[in-house]
Amino acid sequence: MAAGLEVHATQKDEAKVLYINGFINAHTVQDFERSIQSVLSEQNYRILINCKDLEYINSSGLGVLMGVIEEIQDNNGFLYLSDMNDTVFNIFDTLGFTHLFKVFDAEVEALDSLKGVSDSAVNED
Amino acid sequence: MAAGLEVHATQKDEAKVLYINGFINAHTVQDFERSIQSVLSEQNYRILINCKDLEYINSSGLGVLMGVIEEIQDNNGFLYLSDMNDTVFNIFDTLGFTHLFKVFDAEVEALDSLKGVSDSAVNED
Amino acid sequence: MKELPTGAIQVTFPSDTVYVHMAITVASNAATIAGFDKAIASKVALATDEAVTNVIKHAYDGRNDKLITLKAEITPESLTVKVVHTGKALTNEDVKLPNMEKYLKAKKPGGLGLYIMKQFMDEVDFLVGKEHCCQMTKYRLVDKSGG
Amino acid sequence: MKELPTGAIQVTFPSDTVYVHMAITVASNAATIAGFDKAIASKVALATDEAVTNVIKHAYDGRNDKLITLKAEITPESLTVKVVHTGKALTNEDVKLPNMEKYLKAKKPGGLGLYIMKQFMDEVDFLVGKEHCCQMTKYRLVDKSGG
Ligand SMILES: Nc1ncnc2c1ncn2[C@@H]1O[C@H](COP(=O)(O)OP(=O)(O)O)[C@@H](O)[C@H]1O
Ligand SMILES: Nc1ncnc2c1ncn2[C@@H]1O[C@H](COP(=O)(O)OP(=O)(O)O)[C@@H](O)[C@H]1O
Repeated sequence: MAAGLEVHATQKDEAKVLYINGFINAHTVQDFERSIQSVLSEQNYRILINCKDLEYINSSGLGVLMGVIEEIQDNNGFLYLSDMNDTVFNIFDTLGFTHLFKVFDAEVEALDSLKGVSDSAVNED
Repeated sequence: MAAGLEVHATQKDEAKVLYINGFINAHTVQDFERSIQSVLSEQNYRILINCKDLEYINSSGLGVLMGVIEEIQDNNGFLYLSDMNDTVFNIFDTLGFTHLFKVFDAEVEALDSLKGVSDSAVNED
Repeated sequence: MKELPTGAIQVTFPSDTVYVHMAITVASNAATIAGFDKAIASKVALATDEAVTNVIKHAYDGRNDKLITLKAEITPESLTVKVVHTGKALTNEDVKLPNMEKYLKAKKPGGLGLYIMKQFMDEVDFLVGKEHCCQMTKYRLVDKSGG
Repeated sequence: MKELPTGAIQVTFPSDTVYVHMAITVASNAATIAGFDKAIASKVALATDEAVTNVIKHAYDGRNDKLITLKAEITPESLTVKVVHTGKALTNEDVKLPNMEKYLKAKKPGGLGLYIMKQFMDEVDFLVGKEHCCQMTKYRLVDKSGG
């Protein structure tokens, strides 16, 4: 319906990887929030969001990330992002969200960075 | 400027391959026509249009193809097309242009079809 | 199931081909909002392109300083796209469609716009009045059995 | 060099979030027509998204049966996007922008819309009148030396 949103979750190595497909705006943000909350409700706090097919995100989508980062960090988890297109990276960068969330060029780099790394070492900087 | 159009031409094996990038509509069709005419003016009548990055074509674009096919056939040439997206293929198919122009899934198939084939055998059916 | 939205969008722009791409993205967005899939949305977009381009070329004789209004109306039954202008009127009686078999043999460019509109939409009507209008409708597949 | 086009587009749609994507594609198309590159066109689109979403959420309190008009005006100097509505007015004095350093430490969601609009456009103004308007301008890089 309209510019829609689809989210698929898969366990990969140490992380729950969320694949986001479509547009996150005021119309679709509830679907995005529900997907993240359902991951958290299963006590998964090690999350990588692959943005390869995320075409667009507005401030309501950033609000969702802001709203869960504390719970994730309190549980020694992490929220990584990867594979952003230029439009999506630009808004993250402009707002300084790249200091709050680790952003990787590619999913494999994010997963590699987890290998052989203890829980305590994967906190945000 | 608006939804634009870019055309690049390269000689490959037996064919002049045109790579079309963008949108062909009433606003950009002159650029498309100029590109084809400049190939024909060099007596190149063996043409493959790779539509990989052609996002859209309307009836004015089809009109350009209609306008040159006779000159090409009169010179024992061909006008092949390849790598169409669904939207572009759909209009070709609906209008019956697939009977007038050979459409290949991929550029390599179009080029393969030319290998070891004599001039007289590559006429349209 | 989500309820299908109803509503209307209206966009006004100068009669210049530089705006045609903008106009067809509005039409295609309206089709998506109305619940049509990507394939049908591109057909609506193409029919809209041909209708708007005809108004610029024929109704306004290529003048780029006139106005065109595109209306997209979403109802429970259908999406209707109207291309409204104040140029030369076209009537339903004026519409001559090519015989495609002969057309493809003749290999003459042009004359495909009206054919595409009729082919890709369910209904195409030309209305003459204070303003003239090309009105094109695409029907939803309504399942009469369900709520 | 091609002449830069001037002109205005105006689109009216219901105050429902389902139409926001359509509205921002109009804004982004207008930016492209005005000669801005893809990166700037996406900034204009995002600022427009935030302005339209604010009107739906705040000016109209989430009601989806009101009307919003988006105007995009292309001049030789700039592109101006106006989001016009008849809901609650916001004035320039009302606008409080977050201190981003504190904001990122506080980790509270929301409150980024106005900041994004100010960040991504050159000028943002809120006009109060019979209809209210959020007016945002992006300037072209005009080379004063050339024709
Ligand atoms: N909106 C219009 N107003 C006036 N005449 C029109 C309009 N649309 C089409 N026509 C007439 O119908 C003819 C066929 O139109 P069309 O099938 O779109 O092909 P083309 O535009 O390539 O000629 C046009 O050549 C023109 O004479
Ligand atoms: N168009 C508007 N009409 C009335 N109030 C508004 C409008 N836009 C914003 N506001 C007010 O300004 C505040 C900040 O807006 P914004 O930065 O977009 O963040 P958010 O919408 O997430 O709260 C809103 O919470 C609201 O109180």
